[in-house]
Amino acid sequence: YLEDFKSQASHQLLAAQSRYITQKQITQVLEREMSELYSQLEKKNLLQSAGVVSDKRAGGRATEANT
Amino acid sequence: YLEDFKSQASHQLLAAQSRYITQKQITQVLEREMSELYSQLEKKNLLQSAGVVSDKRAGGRATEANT
Amino acid sequence: MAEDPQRNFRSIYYEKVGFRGVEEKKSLEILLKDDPLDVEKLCTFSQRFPLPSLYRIHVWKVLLGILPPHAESHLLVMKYRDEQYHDVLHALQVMRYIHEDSPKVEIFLRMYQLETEKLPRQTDITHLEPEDEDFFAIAKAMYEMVKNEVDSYWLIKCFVNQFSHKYGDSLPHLPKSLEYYLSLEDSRLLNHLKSCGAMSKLPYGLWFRKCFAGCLPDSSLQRVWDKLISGSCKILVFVAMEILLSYKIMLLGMSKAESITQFLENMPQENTDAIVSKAVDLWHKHCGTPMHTI
Repeated sequence: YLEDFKSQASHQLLAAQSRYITQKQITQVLEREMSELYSQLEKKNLLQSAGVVSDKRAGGRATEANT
Repeated sequence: YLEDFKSQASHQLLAAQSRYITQKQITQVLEREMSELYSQLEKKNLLQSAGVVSDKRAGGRATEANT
Repeated sequence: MAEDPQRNFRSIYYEKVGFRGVEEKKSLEILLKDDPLDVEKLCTFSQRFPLPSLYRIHVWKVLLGILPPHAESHLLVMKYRDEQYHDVLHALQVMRYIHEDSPKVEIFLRMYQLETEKLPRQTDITHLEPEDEDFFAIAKAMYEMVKNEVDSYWLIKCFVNQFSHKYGDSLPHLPKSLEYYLSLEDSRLLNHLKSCGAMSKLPYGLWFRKCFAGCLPDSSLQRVWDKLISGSCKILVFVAMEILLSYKIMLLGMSKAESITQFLENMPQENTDAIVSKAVDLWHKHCGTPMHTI
């Protein structure tokens, strides 16, 4: 009976672990995307403050299209 | 003895669950912040393509300062 | 500082950590050898005696449920705790809530906010709530005592959680309770404090919401938190009262509520160990020596 219970408990723990790992993978994807977004935003901020956007409008668009 | 084992298993499970729940909370915050960033980025794109940045450089800067 | 010789005599007993201290340490060591640990007995022990500093953090972790009672699970559970800590830390870095130079207490606050679903938007994190200040004070004191950041964070989180869940409702009643016990111990001092309008202006936030963090030095603070963590928030009332009693002569000489508050907020850092010892005596005197968890 104890053996039975032990196997049940270890299954539950494994299930909890796998749920955690899945969720962590989601987080990792989101985190990667987030860093990407930040670097895009920074590029734009840089372009704006340097006034590059107004001088090279076409270039600015191209950058946009690439991202 | 069985009771003892049950208590041990349930403590382990609780700790595993807490780790999972936190991951879920992380995902939620990431999603929230990400949509915020996307909308900022869109605003910038809009400004750029409308040529507002090149025409009203000062206005563009003010927006930047707010973000 | 003016000392009342009679009250001083009582606490000399505690200040000498001689034979008694050794006996206590031994009996705690026996309790800590139990597997699984008897959390109830550990609670009773910390209610009655100060924890030896060697075992304090370990016992706190058990009492706050960070470590489970079974020794066999400690490694696994601490691995989970460690991962959970680093998961939150990393996410906050990516979202730029914190950076490498952020002060530890700020990192701990953001982590705690994320885990309690109270994290503000990144765009308005400059705004701090009054309860955040309480959190900072507790977090700073805990981190200084514990040093290890994973342990610190878990202890802060569970301490703050336990405090608000368990004692949140009794918190507003503590000033009244202080007034009641002070009327029993020293009605003259109480009347003086009342007559200059100081009773409503005592530093209750520092005493009861920050749990004396930033008021007492760590070595004394730990002994108050031993009682708090093991289940009594009444101890806060007695420490506050003992502070008033210890500075009685000085307080009787002040007639402005503002000066009294100011003095108490920046209380001298000497003799605080004696103050805590006497406060524990008073607490046992009025509430009984705990045989079981309260």
